Amino acid sequence: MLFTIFAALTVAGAVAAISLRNLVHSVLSLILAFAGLAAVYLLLGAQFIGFAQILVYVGAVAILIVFTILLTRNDGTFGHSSQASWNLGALIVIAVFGTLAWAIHSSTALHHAPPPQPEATMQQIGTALMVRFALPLEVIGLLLTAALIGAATIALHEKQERP
Amino acid sequence: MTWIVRNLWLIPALPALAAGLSALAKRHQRRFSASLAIGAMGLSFLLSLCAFSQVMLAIAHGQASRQVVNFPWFQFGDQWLKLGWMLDPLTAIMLVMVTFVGLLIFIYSTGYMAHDDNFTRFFCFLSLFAAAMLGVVIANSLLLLFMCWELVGLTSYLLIGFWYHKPSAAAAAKKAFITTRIGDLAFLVGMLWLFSQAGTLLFYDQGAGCLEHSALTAMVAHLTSIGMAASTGIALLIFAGAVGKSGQVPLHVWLPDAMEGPTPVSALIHAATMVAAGVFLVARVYPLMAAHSDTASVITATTALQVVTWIGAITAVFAALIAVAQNDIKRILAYSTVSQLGYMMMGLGVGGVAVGMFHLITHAFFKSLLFMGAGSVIHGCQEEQDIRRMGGLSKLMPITFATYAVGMLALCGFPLFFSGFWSKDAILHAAMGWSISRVPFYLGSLGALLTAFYMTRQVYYVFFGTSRLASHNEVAPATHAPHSTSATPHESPSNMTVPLVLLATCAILLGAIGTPAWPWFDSFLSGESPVFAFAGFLEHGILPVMLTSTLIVFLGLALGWWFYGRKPILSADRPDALEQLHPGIFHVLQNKFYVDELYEHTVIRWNSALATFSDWLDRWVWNGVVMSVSNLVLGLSWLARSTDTYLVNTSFDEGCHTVTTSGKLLARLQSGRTQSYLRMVGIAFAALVLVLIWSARS
Amino acid sequence: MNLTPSISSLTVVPLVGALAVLALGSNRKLARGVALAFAFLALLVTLLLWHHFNSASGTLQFEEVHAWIPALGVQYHVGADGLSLLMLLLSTLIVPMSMAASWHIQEKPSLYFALILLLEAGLIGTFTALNFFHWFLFWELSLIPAFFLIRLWGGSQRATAATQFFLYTMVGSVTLLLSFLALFLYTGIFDFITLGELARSGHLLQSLAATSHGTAATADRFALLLCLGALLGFAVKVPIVPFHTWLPATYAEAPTGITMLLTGTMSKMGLYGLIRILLPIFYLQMRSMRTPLLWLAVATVVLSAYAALVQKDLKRIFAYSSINHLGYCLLGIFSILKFTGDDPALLSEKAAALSGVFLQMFNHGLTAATLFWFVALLEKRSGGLRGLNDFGGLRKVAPVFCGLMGIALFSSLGLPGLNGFIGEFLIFKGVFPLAGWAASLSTLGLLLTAIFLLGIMQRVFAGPLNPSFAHMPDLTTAERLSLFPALALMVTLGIYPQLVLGVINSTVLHLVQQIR
Amino acid sequence: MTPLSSCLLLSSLLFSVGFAGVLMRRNAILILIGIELMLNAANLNFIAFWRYGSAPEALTGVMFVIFSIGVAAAEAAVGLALIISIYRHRKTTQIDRMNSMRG
Repeated sequence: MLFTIFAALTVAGAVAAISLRNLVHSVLSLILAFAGLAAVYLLLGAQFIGFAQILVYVGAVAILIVFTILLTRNDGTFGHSSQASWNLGALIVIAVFGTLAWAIHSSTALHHAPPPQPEATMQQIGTALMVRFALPLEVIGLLLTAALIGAATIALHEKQERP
Repeated sequence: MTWIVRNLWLIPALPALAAGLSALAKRHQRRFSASLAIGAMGLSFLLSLCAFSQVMLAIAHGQASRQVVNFPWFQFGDQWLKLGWMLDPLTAIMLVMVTFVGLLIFIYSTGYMAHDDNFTRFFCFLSLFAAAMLGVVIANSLLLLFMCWELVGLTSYLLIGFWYHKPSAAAAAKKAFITTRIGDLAFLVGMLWLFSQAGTLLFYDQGAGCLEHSALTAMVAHLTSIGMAASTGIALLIFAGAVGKSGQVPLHVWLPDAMEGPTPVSALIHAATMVAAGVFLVARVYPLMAAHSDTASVITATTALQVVTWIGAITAVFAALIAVAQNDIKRILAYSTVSQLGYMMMGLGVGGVAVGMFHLITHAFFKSLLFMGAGSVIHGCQEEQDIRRMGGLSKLMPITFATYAVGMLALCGFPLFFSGFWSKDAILHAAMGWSISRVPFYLGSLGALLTAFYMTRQVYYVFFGTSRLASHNEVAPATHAPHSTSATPHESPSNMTVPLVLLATCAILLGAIGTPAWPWFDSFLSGESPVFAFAGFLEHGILPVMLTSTLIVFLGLALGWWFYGRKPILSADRPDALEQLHPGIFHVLQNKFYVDELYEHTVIRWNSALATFSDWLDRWVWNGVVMSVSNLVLGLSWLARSTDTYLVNTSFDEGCHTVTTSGKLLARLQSGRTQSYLRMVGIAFAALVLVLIWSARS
Repeated sequence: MNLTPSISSLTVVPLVGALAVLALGSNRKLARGVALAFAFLALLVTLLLWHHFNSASGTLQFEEVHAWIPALGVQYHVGADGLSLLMLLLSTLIVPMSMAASWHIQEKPSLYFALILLLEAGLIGTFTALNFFHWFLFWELSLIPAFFLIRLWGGSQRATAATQFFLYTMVGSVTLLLSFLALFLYTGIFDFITLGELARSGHLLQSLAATSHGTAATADRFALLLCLGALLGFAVKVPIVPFHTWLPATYAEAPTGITMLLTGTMSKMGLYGLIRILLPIFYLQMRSMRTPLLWLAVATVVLSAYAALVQKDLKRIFAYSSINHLGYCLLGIFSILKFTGDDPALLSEKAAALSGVFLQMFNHGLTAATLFWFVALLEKRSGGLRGLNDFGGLRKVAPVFCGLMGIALFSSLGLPGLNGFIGEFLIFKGVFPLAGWAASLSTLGLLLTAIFLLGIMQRVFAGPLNPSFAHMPDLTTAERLSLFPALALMVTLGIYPQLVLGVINSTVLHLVQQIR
Repeated sequence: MTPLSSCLLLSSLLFSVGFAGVLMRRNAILILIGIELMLNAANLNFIAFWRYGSAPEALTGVMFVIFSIGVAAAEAAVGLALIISIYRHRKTTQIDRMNSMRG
């Protein structure tokens, strides 16, 4: 029951995020969707992920998007694609969803009883990160650093090269 | 083995060394080059005397007169090819003759060639020639002999063409080399045959040499497919080499032309030594020539020796006839040389080694004397060689005249006091007793008559009467050197006359070693001690032959006097006395029996026709086949190209067009808009999932 | 210290040299200097090999075997016996000479010298390889630089000449390749030595008969066909009349330095192939064709000499003279095919003929290359003229030139005391008892050689001086010095042939034992 | 309907909504939002399979999601920086004007 409420919340937020005309409203709806998803994670027993979801997406990504919107404010041209391309897009999206839903529906592998709640304590996650996934951790750290520097470099106001 | 035998190689090596050193000399180092050549030759002469005395001593002590030194040269297969040298009476006498005559001619050349630009080169070639000739003499291997023989031919070529700027000299040099090479190739084949028969080319090798008994017996017994003994075939082929080198008929044509060379060269090479090498070769391989089976009941002359005799006899008369009608002083002597070489061959054929060789030695002295005298005359007359334009020189050049007269009388065989008499007499005597036929004797006698006649003619033309040189110069001063108008003929310098005198002395004295009373030469060659006995004159047939030949000589001299000496010859342009007598015959003789023309129209023309044919074959037949094949290929490729152009290319162009069109269509997809790409991804994703599910189902 | 070099290292030297010359770029002086240095290095390595060669043994030495493509029976198998060594020495000797003759080349010098070095690598490989596969690789490798050298630096007709050269040799190569592929299909062997052993033991014919399901007779016929195919490849290269028409045109049109290489070394590839490959493997088939082959050899000797008589271009004369000289080698090779059994006397004649062939190959390479060198020097002075009648009386202005060229001419003529004589004598000595008629007919070639070579001396050196050459310079000191080794070698070999014969003798005996 | 399949259904809905945003909106920022939604849908799948999968104690799904979040954060940062940069040059964030790569 709880799952259905949160799921509906999430989908509603997502739909609002992509369909609203005002970008700031879109971001607010996006935050709603992220929060709903975090709640779903908590329901599924992944507390750490749920909190990470809130911290990263709601706390960082959404704020970043807001900043971007503010920086590109005076664009003035909002709105959807042309009618034809909109129709085509909608058709494709429906097809994709249809196939996915049909696949889930027709799958036989999913019909077994849910196993007991697994343990995913912070300590276990920390141990796994530091022992088994130490190298990917290092790599993702490196990637984040590179992305940080790269983003800063790209977004920096360029100097006039030729006077 | 004595020191001189072990070091016999020094005799040719010294002149070779001198040749090498003077080849490096600069053009102006004339004195160095000449003294080097003469010094080396002098040393060789001394060594030759040593060798000669060594042989004399050995004979006197009754030891073996032949000593050989053999050494390995190179290996092929499982055997070594050996070369070697030897010292025997034949070698010894030839060594002394060659080095002595050579030395005198070298000295003479310093005077004769004094004004030539290429003086050093001349002495280089002369030394090389001497080295090669001495190599021929000492060789104990047919191969070594052949190699030196070819080198002799090379130096002869170089020296005939010494005045290379004259086209006639260059042509004569080439002619000489090639004509002798024809003979040499037969020689080469003979040598190969001998090698395959005897297994060795050493003449003497302690019983295993190719001239020793066992090899000769085998060769006589070995019959070829045409029924001739191998030894005969080999001997004839080797003799062909001698024919080429010694200017025998039919390969004599080069020798008169060779007179284009400087006169000392003619004296040394084309009179005294090289041309005699052919005679020497026959003498050297005489055991092979004379080899006959032991079983033959009647010992007659072998086929090889018969051929030698006939060729010699014919040459003797043939060349003497031509000599009668020549006007060039050197050409007369050249034909005389050919004729005398014929005598030597005949002597070898009918009488054996000693007879032929004796004439070779005496002839070497008096003929080189004559040539050098002729050189002196030419030198004195500003390079004039035509005897009709000489005359009256006996007073102007007394020493030359005196020595020339000695040489001429020796050549004619003037009785008793001149060496030529004795050697020619020995030949005639042997021919008289030849078992096959008397004809060679008659031919020889005729030759002697002609010799006396043409020599008298020449001497009258050159030395008697009045000088016709000046008158000629008045007639056509432009054709001859203008400076000679003021100069009169003069006597030559002492370095030219002294050798003449020495040679003249020898030409007289040498007769003493071969008289029937004291046949030293004969016994020396056969390795015995000579016995002195006047009884030698009384042997069967000797005195009649001597008388006959004396008569013949006097007849010849008298005829000469009759035609040319009775009335002084007044003008160079008047026809010859013989020409007046019978112009037709005279012209045939003057044109050398048209042998050159005959060769020109047969052998040489055939040869060039073959050459043209071969070139034609190359250009049109072989190349034609290739060209037609390639044309066929070209035709096929043209066909293929048409197919390509009209069939393949057209359809290909169509295909290309389609591709371009569809490419344009496809390019529309590539709009550059992200969203359109993503649409594609979406469709593909859906399709992929469907396909996967469907395939999992089925 | 062990200084024995390997054949592989010898092969690598010119390859590295070619790359180095190319890498150094277009500096003419640097390029030719480096190229010459590498050529000398190769010569040095060859001399070391020569020094370490055990002349008492007739078998292969310095052998190296590595698996290469085992599935195809392809090995890297190299080795050298006396013949290979002699040819290596000849090649490494001619290459520096050729470079010296093209010292002043103006167009793309680095490419030119690099191609020469590449050609040398091909030659070295050909003369040492013992496996058909990589032997053929090198055989073709030497063809490509030669083609480009002729095509890019040749005379006015170079395009035709290069194409003719390439096509002719390619056709030969193709039939050769087909023959050996067929042989490989039926035996599975590419190795020359093994194939030779199979042929001697009779297994070759057996396996041909067995695999082709034929009778012994068809196998014989098939083997003859294979033999002919291989023979054609070599016949073009040598060349044998009538497969020779490419040669005069090519020799005349190639730059003279390259003509030296073509005549000095590449023509030896054909003869080498005949001796190394065809004789041991196909001797039975060759023996059955002995008389026609001998006729071809005689025709090669005589017709080429006759053709030389009427040529007017010095290079064409020497080209025909080359054919003539190689004809004597053919005569020697074909004559030893005669069946002799164990008769020691005839075996000895065969050894003589084969020794003569080896010596003649070396001598001809040396002499012909030197003669073309002289033509190059003459061309340099005359501004490209080289007709027989363009000159006259050169002895007056250039006595040293004429004297030294005279030595080379007389060496070519076979004058005793110079190198040409011994080879020809040994060939004739061997051939005469084996095929007397062929030897006797071929002596005509010796006479004709004398006629046209002396004709050159008469027309070019003697006679009145042609006024347009009145100021022709004689040889410079540098030219004299660079010519000196070749001429010295001619005289040395003429007087002391044991220098070469001592090394090849065991090889000759070994080969003769194989072909009884 | 099992919990797993409902999770997957939610995930696919989320994905489709995000995809619709990407395809049907022209604003670059909205497209980025769509992408974030699609990523989240994927993350949800991981968690769901971890929760109902066969070996949850290995924590593989969790770990995957952690790294995925990291990558998504980096991607968002760079993507937004690019949008700002493009905006500076072209004065627009409309994606269909950015077609200079047209074939």
